[in-house]
Amino acid sequence: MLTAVLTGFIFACVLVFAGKPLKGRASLINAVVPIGLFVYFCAQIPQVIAEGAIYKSYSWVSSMGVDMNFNLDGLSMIFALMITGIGSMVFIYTSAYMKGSPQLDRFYGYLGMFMAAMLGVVLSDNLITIFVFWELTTIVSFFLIGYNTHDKGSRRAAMTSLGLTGLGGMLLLGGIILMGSIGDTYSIQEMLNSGIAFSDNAYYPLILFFIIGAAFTKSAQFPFHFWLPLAMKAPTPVSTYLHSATMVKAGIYLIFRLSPLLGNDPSWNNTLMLFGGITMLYGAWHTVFRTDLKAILAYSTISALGILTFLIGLGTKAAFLAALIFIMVHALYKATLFLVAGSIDKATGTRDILRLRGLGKYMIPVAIAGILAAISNAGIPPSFGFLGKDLIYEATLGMGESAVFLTAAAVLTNILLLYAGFVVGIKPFMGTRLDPEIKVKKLSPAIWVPGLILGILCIVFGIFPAVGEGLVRPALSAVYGEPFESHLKLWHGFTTILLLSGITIACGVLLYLFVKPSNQKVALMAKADFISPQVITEQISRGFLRLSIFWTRTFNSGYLGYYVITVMVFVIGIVGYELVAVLHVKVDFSQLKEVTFYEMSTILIMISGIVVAVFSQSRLAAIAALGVLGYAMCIIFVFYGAPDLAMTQFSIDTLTVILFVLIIFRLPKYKVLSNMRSRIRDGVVALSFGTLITLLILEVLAQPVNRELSEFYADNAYLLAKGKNVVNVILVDFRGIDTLVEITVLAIAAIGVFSLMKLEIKKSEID
Amino acid sequence: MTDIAIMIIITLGALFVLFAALGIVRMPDLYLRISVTTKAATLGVGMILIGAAMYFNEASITTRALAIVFFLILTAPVGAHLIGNTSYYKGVPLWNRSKVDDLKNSSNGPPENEVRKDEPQRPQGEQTAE
Amino acid sequence: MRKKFLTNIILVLIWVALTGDFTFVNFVFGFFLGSLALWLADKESDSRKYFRLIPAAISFVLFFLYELIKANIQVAYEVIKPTLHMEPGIVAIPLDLNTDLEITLLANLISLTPGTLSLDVSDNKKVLYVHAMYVHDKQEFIDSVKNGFERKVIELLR
Amino acid sequence: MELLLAITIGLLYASGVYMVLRRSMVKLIIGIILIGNGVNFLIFLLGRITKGSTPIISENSDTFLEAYADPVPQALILTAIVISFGLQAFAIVLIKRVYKVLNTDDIDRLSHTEDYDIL
Amino acid sequence: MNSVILRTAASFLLPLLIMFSVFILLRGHYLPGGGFVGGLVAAVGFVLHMFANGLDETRRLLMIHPGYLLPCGLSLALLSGFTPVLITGEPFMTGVWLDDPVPVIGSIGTALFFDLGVYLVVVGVSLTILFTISEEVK
Amino acid sequence: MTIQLYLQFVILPLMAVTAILIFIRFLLGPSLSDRVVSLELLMTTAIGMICVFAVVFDEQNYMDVAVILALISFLTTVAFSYYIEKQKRQ
Amino acid sequence: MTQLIFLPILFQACIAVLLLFFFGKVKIQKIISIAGSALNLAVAGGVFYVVRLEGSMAVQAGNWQAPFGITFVADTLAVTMVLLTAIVGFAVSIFSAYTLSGNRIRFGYFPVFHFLMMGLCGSFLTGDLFNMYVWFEITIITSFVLLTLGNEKEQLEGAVKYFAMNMLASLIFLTALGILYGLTGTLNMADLSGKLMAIENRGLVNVCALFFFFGFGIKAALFPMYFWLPDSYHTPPTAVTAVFAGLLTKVAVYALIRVFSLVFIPEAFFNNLFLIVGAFTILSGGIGSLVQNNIRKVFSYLIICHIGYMIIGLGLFTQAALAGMMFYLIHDIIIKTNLFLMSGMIIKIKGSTDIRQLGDIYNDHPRIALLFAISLFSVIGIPPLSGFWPKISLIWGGIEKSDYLSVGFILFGSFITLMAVARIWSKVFWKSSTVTAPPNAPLFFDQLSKRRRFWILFPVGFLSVVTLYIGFGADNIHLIASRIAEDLINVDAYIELVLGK
Ligand code: NA
Ligand code: NA
Repeated sequence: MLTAVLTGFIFACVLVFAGKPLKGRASLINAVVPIGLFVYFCAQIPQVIAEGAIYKSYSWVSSMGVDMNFNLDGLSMIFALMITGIGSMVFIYTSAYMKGSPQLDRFYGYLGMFMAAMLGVVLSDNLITIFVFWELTTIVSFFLIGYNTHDKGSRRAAMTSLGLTGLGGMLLLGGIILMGSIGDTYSIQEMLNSGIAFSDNAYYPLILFFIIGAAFTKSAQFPFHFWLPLAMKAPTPVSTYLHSATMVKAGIYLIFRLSPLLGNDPSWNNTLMLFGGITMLYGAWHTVFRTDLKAILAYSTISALGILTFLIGLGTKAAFLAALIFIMVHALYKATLFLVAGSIDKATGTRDILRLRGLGKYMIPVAIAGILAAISNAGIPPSFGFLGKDLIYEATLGMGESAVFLTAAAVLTNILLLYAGFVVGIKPFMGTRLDPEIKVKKLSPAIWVPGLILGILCIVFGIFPAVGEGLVRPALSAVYGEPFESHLKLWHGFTTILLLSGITIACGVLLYLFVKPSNQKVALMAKADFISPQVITEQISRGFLRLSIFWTRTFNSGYLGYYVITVMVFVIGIVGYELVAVLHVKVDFSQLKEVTFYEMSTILIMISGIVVAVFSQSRLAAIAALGVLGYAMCIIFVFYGAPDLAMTQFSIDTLTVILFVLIIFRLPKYKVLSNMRSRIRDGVVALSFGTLITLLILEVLAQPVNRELSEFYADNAYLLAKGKNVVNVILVDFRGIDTLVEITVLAIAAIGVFSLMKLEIKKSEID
Repeated sequence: MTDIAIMIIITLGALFVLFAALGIVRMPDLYLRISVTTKAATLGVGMILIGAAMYFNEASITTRALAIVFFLILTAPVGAHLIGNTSYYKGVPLWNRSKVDDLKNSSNGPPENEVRKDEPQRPQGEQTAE
Repeated sequence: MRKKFLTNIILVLIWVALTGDFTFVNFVFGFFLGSLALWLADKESDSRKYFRLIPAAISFVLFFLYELIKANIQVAYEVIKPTLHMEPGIVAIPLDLNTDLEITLLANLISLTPGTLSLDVSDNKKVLYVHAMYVHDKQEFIDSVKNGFERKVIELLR
Repeated sequence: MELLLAITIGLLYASGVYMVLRRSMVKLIIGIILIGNGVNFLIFLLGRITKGSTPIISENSDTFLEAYADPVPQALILTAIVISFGLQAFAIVLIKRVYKVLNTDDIDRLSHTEDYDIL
Repeated sequence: MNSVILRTAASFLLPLLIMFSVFILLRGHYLPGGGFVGGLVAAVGFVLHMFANGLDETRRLLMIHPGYLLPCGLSLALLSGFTPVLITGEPFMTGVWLDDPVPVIGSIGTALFFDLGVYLVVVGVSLTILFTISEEVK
Repeated sequence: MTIQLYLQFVILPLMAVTAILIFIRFLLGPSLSDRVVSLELLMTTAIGMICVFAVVFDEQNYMDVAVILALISFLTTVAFSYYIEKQKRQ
Repeated sequence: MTQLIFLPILFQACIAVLLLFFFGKVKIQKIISIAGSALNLAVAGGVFYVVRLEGSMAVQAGNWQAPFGITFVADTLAVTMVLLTAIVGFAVSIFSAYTLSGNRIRFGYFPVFHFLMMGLCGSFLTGDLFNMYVWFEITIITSFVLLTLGNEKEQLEGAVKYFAMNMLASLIFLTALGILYGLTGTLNMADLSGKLMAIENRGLVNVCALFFFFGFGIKAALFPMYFWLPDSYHTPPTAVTAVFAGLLTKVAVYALIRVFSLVFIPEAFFNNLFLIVGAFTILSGGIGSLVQNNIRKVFSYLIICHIGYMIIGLGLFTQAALAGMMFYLIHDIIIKTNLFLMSGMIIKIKGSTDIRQLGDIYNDHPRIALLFAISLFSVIGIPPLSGFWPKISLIWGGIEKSDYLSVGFILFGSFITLMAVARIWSKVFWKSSTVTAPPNAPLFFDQLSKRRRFWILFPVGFLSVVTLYIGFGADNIHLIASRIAEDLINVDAYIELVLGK
């Protein structure tokens, strides 16, 4: 199973290095990969049905509790088959649709990686592994949406979808880690087996927020839906594959997968129902106001995803069943419709529904596929869609008190969806006359065959409900915990459900006949844009960017003075806070009596030196004052028994002064550059810092002293290290490495000075 | 006995240094300050050094003290000459009661006119601070 | 060559005195060190006579010390009295000296004695410009220098 | 004396910080040197000061016979002084070079305002 | 600088300072001083010479670029650190001493060579920096 | 009165006064040359002061500090002169 | 055997000194540097291996027993850092040799570079706080020299701020050392640990610790002390910035880790301080990276942002958080180096760093772009690449401590990084560029010889492989990180090793 997942990645890697030959016609060969995988998963079906699940374990980052545990149960099976099955069609379709694209190998690479990642998501048992693959789908989607790299719109769409799904990814990460630390494992199976009740945990709301947030962004639920229409910038195979049939269902899959763990609380159901309901209505409603084929499909996809969320939210067995069937129904007809839309686009060069008519006789197979898909979408018997719709109504009707309300919402949604399906799947082929400006190109079989196959399947699955049933049975037991008993049938007899289906179809058809897509409607909807989630989000993100700029500009103003003062204020604030709390130094002025006159005068000279260095208007006077200051320090070092120190300080100070003196030629005059206010401000900061240091020193001086080190040095300097100048012995022996490093610093400084003065770089040297 | 000699020598030395200090404060122009100070200080410090050498009464210390004296005698006049020389050419003025200035009229004298002309021609901001 | 050798000997003596270690090895080491220092420092030489060096040097030092102390006292008086009675000025003194060493020595001597300061040497090394505190009479001042220090320098170095 | 020294050190730090906050590069380096002196003094003082006795063993004994100043802070300061000399030397030459290339001593003229035209 | 007096004085001072510097270097283990100050004193001698006679003259005197003293000094210091590792297998920087003290210099050991390395580096650094700068000033 | 006490309570204060006087000239200027001269004098005074310390504390090691001071202080004067000369030439 | 500890330091020192003997000779220097770096990688690997095999080792320089001499300690943390340094050093050495202009090499680039490496190794291995200061100074002076090497206008502008802030940092560090010595009379970290514990005036100990925090914090570019970094890191040649990015801020992070686990016992006050500072660091770095137009500035801000993670890890101070922090540190060193090497490649290809002008890298050089993608995705933390794992561990730590705010900041930081990197990808790799290499410009990438192009790419590829290993071999890295985290929590073993009690 690991191989199955990895195949896509390996395929992608191979393409990087050997993609050239697989570009033109040969690209059809690429389809071998998904078809092979599809066959592989089909071959597993009997075992899954018999045993419930196939579990494979591969150790990976075991120390972090992350292993490659794959669990192929019913739910995974449905998704895996969808991924590889529709994947096969898309691969075939791509070979013709994208013919001539210079980066076709790259495109296939992405598709392969995407397929692998998606398989990883649905097959993994480990939550972190799920996250790993989940993020990969996000990234690949980013690449695919931005495939037309030179198109600004594509890039923006890619960024938007990445932003939203990326945000969701972060939520997912938070959620699963929270789940993992509560459940003490990342394996879903282990969690289930341990019977842990997340809903009893105090952090349940947080988990809910994280997980549902992740699922909603990925599955384009209101108000995160808007990335999906934008993502239609991607080439049609991508829209078909990622943005209708598979990736967007990852969120649905996640909710499905986790509902046994998280679903036993009303807040879970209510949230899903509410957002699912809003989304399905919102999406369906918007299809009426679109004229671009893919846009219509995008909104109908959003709506369908809403239905799925809504159904899972209902939480009953019937609802789960409906959702599972509807996933398949939707995948089949939506993929078909996308392929049809793509074919039309390819043949005519437009997707504008206002200009498309009368294509039927030019592209019969495409028309057939479109009509079949539209029928399934409409839920007209004997299509698979009819089955799905029945189950939806059955689920809503079984909801007791709120049944009427929920059913009404479902019916309304389905009516609008029917309209959308007809507009895309039927309208372009109806009528007799072509738009005069449109030239219809001939399509190669690779373009229409996949659509046709899927279209036919839409009906076949309806006629043979046992196929779907066989797949759903283990899936339902996987997510609901109970085996599936009743049998799917096309004909239930005359029931309320049938009535509702009839109403749906009738109203939908009427809507199709009397409401025509028009630019006026598009414009009408655009007026309400300012309250649309997209615009609001964009405004928020723009506001965030503005804040970012403000923040960055404020802190990184480029002015060194601000930097230093910020640091200083920070230091003074925190150190002051800590120091004031502990300060019990009593300043003992009586010790000043012991200060001798010459000490006093040395200090006096020091302080005057400081004053001159700071306030002198002459640079050289300041430097000379620095010299005086240093020499006064030497004298103090001599007072307190540090001849080596005095010597070194003296020589260094002299050298520094000389350096300054030599360097200062041609520097401009000292100017007063700052105003009084900033000088006072700086002065206050500087003095507070100085005061802090003084207080700190006094406080430390009050502490007992430990001279273990110096005693050791004093005792051993001559006996062991053969030197009498203990300071020098420390420098060359006890702490010789310090000195070694110190002279290295000097050597480097010399090199630095040398290069500073001598090196000139030409502008042409780019390094 | 030596102690008293040492005290006297050191006191004299300290006084000479003090005179030098007084001189540097009181003298009216740079050249006079240099004149007064360099040697007074050298002599004063030299005496202090000799006093210290006498106190320690040890060959190595004595030689060290002598070495310092030797060094001071060698360097002090050179330093005085240098700073006086360069200052003169930079245009540090003589005291207004000075009697003669032979250097001014000699071939080595300061290019007075040039200096004057030079001054205002320097571009603003380029002018070097003292 | 000989000058080098003599200088070297002087350096050895200084070294030995400095270290305060009057052993043979230290002499040898000092000689070695002195030659090294000279080799590094003195790449050209001209020979000179050193026969009269020692007595001349002693007389010179004594003369110098006398002048130094005398002048210092004079200046000390000048510094502490309440009003300034100086007649300073820069005086050009024609030189009879020819080598750099002689000129340097004279200039330093002049600088070291209080009240006077060697300011400059003319480019042709014939005139020494001296700043003096008391120039009652210019010629008298010039003569005092020429008969005092200059003569002593010539005695010492020629 | 400790009190006086502590105040002086505080003053060294304060004046250093004040100078670092000025806009002239020369003042910046003077400021850093001032703080550097303050730091050295601080280490010296906090290592506790002892008047007048060097940490040098006298010629005819193997260990100290009387009180001696703590040699450790001295060694540390020595190292610190030398290192900061290296850095300062580099810095001094740096201002020279900066002035040569940019023709200014004013630090604030070294900054460009970024153009954040991202929106 | 164009001063006969300075030139003459400097040519006297240079050997004197070099000698002093060695003195300070060697005595450093027993008395105040050591490689660092010693090196500085030696450098001061050359710098004085440079001020008096000009850079080219001093360059000629030194023969090699002072920068080459840096690796020499550093490798001397490193080698003296390595010596114990090579001889006795004791850790880096362990002092290795000859048994008997040598006259004049005192005990000879790795610490002394280490200090000599310091000396060379300091001379090299000071001269490199000052020469480089005064070249600019010229 | 021992020599130490005499030096400590008579000579050292005297020298401190000296240093302050010199420093006053340093503060007054007016020209750079004046400051250089006072700096040099200050250093010379410091040499003396250190020698007095050596006697006061009976610590001959301080003499070495004085040696270094004498050796190096000259360079400051030379450098400043060099600067003044170069500046003049500009 | 314990003598091995010195080897990484001394080896670099020897290379550097050898290079100094060949000052100005470009070709020989290149050979010595590359060969030396390769050998050094082997040396560091060997030391790492020995320590992993036989446990931590300590050696007393000069054979003076601790705390009297300078102790060098090779525990897992130290040798890991040394190994990372060697890896980065190897990559950058090659990159430098093939991209730097001859003039910079002629004026001492390589010796200074190897001195920097030496300084870093020294900082990691030393067990003495003052000794750490001197090693730090090596890294500072070398960074000054490398930063200004070339004396270009931009470099010098950045250098002044860099200099000022770093000097300030090291002065604060030194002040802290002074206070510490005044309080305890010792400098050996193991010894300090015990001595500080005995001090009753905890407030004073905290103030002392604060000074260390500020000193290292400035260098580590923590909020609100990071400003110098974005102002200077984009100015020097890429090879230089790459080392800076990879190692220079991290050595300060290392110091923070070491000091605040071994020397100062973590207290609530500091934990909270770290958490707050870490959060703001993530925030400032993250949003800074979003709005920059210079690609190197974007990366510079990302450096800051990601240092916040490590500081949060240090603030949480649980086994998981520390392991996450260490894992992140390992990942970050490699990845940041590589990011800047990549920025250098982009400059080499296009001659610009302005995002608005750049573009087309993906279309013109798809394979190079994919190579870059490895690092770009790793820096985001796209699973299962290297940046992902430590984040999990950090979040564990946050959850363990019920610090959900920190978890939030970690997630938020990841998200911002994602957006910043995506923006780069979209603008630099996807969109069409407005700049192209001029014809007959022999220094531009496309016009280099094939061999040279390979060797410029090689370091990027090498580091990418390392990154991939960190990501896919996360198990091993996590084991190392966990081991280090254990060591950081139980310091007794370290103390016993050094003091032998
Ligand atoms: Na030292
Ligand atoms: Na030293």
